[in-house]
Amino acid sequence: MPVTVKTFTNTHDAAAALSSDRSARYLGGGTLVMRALNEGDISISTVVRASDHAMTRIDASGSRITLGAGVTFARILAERDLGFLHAPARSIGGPAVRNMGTVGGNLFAPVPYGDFTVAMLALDAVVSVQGGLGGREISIDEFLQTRDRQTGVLVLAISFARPGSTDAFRYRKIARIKPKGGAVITLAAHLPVNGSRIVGARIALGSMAPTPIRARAAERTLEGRALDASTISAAAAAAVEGTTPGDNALASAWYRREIVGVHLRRLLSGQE
Amino acid sequence: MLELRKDLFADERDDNLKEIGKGTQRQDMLGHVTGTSPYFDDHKLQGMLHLKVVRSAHSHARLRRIDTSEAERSQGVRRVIRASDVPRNLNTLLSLINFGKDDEPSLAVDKVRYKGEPIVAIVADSPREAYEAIAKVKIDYEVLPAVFDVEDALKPGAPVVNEVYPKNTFTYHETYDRQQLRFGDADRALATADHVLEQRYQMSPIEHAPTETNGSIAAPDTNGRYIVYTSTQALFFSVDTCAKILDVPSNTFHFIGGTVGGGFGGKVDTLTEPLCILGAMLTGRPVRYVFGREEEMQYGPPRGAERIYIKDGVMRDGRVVARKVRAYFDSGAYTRLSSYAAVKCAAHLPGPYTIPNVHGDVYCVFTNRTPATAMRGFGVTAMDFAIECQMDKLAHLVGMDPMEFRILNAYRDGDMKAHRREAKNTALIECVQVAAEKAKWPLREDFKRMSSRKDGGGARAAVTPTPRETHAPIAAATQQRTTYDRAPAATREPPPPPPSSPPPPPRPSAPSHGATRFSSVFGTRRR
Amino acid sequence: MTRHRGRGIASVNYPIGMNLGGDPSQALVHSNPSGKFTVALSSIDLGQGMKSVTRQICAETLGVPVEDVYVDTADSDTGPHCMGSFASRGTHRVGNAVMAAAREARGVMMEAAAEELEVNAADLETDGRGNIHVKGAPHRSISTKDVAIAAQFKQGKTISGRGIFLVPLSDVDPETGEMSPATCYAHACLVAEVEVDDETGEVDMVRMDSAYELGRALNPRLVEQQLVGGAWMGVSHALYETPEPYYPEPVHGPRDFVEYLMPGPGDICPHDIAVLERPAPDGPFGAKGPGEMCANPVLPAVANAIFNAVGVRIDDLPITPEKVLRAIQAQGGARPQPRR
Amino acid sequence: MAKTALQFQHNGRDVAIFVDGGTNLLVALRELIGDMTPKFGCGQGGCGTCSVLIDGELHLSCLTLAETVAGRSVETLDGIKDGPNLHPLQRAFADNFAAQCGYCTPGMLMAAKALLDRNPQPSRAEVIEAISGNICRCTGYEPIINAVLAAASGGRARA
Repeated sequence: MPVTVKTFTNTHDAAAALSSDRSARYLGGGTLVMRALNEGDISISTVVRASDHAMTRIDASGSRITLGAGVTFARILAERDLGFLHAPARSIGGPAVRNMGTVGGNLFAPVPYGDFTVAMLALDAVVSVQGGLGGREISIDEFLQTRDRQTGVLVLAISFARPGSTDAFRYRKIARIKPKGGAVITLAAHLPVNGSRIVGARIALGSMAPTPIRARAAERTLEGRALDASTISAAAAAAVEGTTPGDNALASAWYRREIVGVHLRRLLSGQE
Repeated sequence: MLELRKDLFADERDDNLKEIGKGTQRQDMLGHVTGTSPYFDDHKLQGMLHLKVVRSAHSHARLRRIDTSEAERSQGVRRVIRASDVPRNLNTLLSLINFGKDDEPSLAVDKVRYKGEPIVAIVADSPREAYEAIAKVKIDYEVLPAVFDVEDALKPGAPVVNEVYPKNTFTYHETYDRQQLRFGDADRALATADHVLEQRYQMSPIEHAPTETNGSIAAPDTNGRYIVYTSTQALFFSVDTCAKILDVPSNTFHFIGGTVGGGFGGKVDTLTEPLCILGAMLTGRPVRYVFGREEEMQYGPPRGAERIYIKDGVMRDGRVVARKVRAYFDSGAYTRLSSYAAVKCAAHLPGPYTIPNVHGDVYCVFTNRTPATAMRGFGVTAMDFAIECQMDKLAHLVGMDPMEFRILNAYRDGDMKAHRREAKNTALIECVQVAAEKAKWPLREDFKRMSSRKDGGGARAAVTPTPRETHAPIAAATQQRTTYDRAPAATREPPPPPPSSPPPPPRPSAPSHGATRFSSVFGTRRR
Repeated sequence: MTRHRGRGIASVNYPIGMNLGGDPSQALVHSNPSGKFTVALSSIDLGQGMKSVTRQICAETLGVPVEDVYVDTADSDTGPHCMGSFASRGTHRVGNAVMAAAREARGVMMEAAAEELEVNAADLETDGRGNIHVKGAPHRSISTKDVAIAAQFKQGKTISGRGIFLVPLSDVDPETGEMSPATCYAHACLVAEVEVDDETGEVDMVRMDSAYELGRALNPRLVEQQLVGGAWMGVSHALYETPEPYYPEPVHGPRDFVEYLMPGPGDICPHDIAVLERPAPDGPFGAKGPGEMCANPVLPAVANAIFNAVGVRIDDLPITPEKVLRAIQAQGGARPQPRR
Repeated sequence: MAKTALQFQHNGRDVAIFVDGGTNLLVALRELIGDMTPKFGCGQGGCGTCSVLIDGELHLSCLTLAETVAGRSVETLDGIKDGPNLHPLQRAFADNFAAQCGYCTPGMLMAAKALLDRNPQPSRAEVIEAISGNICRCTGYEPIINAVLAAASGGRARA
């Protein structure tokens, strides 16, 4: 059966087309769906597109930021107001992939891809989705836990609060190949500070489980503490707790567990 | 940055040349920068069909039943090619130079021996339709125990990977499970060495990863011939391999290639051409068969892994007096070119050093993985890794500078090499000296003054008495020394074998099928 | 202090051409009526520069400018037999075949010129700029173009040549391994400097210094291409590459260029190269072949540099951060060796 | 099989083709337009040999659904020459011997052009970043980096 391409002007119709056809996939930047087609994935026979401008809108003027699911990494890099997201955006692919790949698609990218989503998880993002029956907002934690069941929905946008200071959000992708390489692990930390104490720390890890996960034990060691050497050591020591990394072509589970604390310590202490 | 050291060996060169030695622009550069260099895939022919193969899901399995009926009815399918459609469905690459037995089918017959082995080929109007048909081929496998480790494969009771070689090793000289090298008495020298160091080294498989994947386009041409655009690294190798497998005269084919997007050894195996031409023969249409990237990485042949054990004897003054090497080439499920690499590896021992006692056993072992093939430095890269790591450890052991340690042991003009030919035209010492200079690595004056052209030969030209092994046949092969080689210096008579030894097995009178004989006449292949 | 630097060396040799010989290559050289030459080969240019190096060999041998020669490769109808592009055999084997063919063509060209100039061919020489003149009398000269016209239309001669090069086959003694594997050997020594992170096992290349002996650098720019690119591949083999990351367990094989690791443009380091030329007696103008051996010294040099940096020996390739880290942990921390 | 009509600008010229559903831009350019300069290297977005500029932006043609370029401008290596004259990047690649097998060269040149079009004086680090999505198996990248830097500084031969 040849592939059918369906282009809709509004997201409702696109979402309806997606949810009514198991062989339909939404085409964002093409890095996942076109690759699958090129490689002979015959489970896809319908490609759904939406030309709704809302899908590519960036709202970065206020304290709450919304990125349309079709926003590319190159556009984030071009947005001065989104400086804190430049590191995660730049860590995706090479320039061509950044001109194509989207924030929404990244939510679905399996290990060793999907680094931007690690940043989103640390920022406690909310994912707006449109199903066959209607729209809803779900937390990124929940979205990732149920990701396998989300292929029939259309992601519209992702939103999150702007970090209080440039220091409050940190991101690092550990790759073997420079400057463009797949992640061995990815780390993102959001460390809101009240006075000199961290309140509401979120640490997200990529490649430490089948989907990006929170390092909750490490978060607890930071909570209510100043970011000093002993706090950082405690967080580093707790980084591996609760993780379930796997072996893959880039590194083994053992190696990931060994280094996650080292890199979290370096990230928190600002070391190269 | 590159510097030409014209001051060295100037007396051996005529530098009064006009074109040689100039950094002339590449003939193909303009084509490359304008994107007009013609690679095989840049030929689009009217009505071209696309070929894809069904690959084995298992590393080792018996094929109980292959049902292609639904695939044949699938939309856009022009032809399903099964093993029985391949005229001569058993080949080994080096049969063209009379080396080894036919051991590999183009499409698996009753058994698959590695994951990804081609079983059925689909020729369809579009790649998509070929993929859809692939999903409709039903294969009933009986999964068999598989072996992946070269040393496990040699243990008694190991699964037999390839029935052509039931001991899981290539057969050398119709008798041997390995290629030997024997020079001097390594065991005796090890017994009297000041230090003995035994180590294990493991070379990984390596994927060639050319930016252009393997592929070809074949089309019926005028007057009953077939034109074939190909990425092959060896045009007549491919022509003759296809002529053999498809059982037609070689001049049935007009092969065009010559501009290839990287090879590194990975495009010698003629993997796509036979099925591609067969597809064109069976459909009467142009057919294109190009590897996808995952196919190239996982089922295209890699440089094979090698496991190497080295046991060295070294004296306190830094002289290496014995080197004993056991090496296993992981050939994967079929021979391809690993048998040849093992001989090349044996010839390379003990590296560029004059060591009076050398003992080598090099095995070509079959395992249930993608067949290995040639790659840049074939047969040598892994051994160099092992030898040079070992040399560093030996230098450390005797407390010598590693550069000076290598200069001390380096071969020089006139020395006898372990494969019993005189070393000539050597330049290892000078390379070490110049590298030291470039890296500002201090060498002592006497080491700076040493030369490849001085102090070689003499006692270093002799073959140390080499004991015969009781199990081995004693008749020596006829030696064909080339015009470049002189006979080795006179040697003392080796000691006779111990009287209690059993009589040696008879040796075949002349090398024939499976013997290490490289026919120089390519194209007049033996059937 | 978590990062340690170290230097390591390796020296190697490499046999040129197919082991044991018996690998012929042929070439045909012919001139068109205006004195422009075509070399017909079935040899493959994989990027190593086959077309370019044989073009220079042909021009030098004919005594004509390189622009007057064009090399056509890999057509089985027009190109004579060649074993293929592997085993570092291109420059040496095909180069020799082209040289033989060009020598024969030159012989005819000089005879034709002699007839036109009414002198003995032995008294003529080429100037490398497209002219043939009497030795010691440059004014008694004729262009190769005019010679070609005369040969074709007046004298009825073909300015062409056939060449084959064959290193005879050598047998192998099954017991002792006595054999003649190759007629000449290239040589190299390389010093690698690395930096090792003792908390993560990561290894960064700092620099390389090397000396390669190649017989003759027929075209130094092409040699540089091979040596720079080849050393990069050596680093790649040493630290990154494998299609079977858990060898011999056949699991988690890479499927794309993200999973198959090769150093990126941000992972490369300065490489200072010296080229030595000790001509091979049977090489074309003494040339051997740099194509394969250029990567080989890098692998052990890097391994030895890592030992120098942190005191661990990794004998399994590739030397991944995991292997380095495990070894450092097993010996209870980094043990930097004396700096050198 | 249903085909979709598609019009776009190819190297400054209007072209119209019919594509099958799911056809990628690389196949459209090579098989339907006949422009062989973009190459197939992986179909996965990992090698960059198929790189083209779409409305001046670097894209991977193998991951681009052909229909999405309707009405847009697509530039390939075939379009970067100025008549018979090489683009300064092409000259610099040649002068720096920045190609061996030549297969990655079209993609490398497009990636380099995308950089220089918006940043005529890039640093070495910016050049490295710009070509990081393109795999070269032959050169070790050094001559390619040097070529892009040379083109940026006026097409002079390598320093």
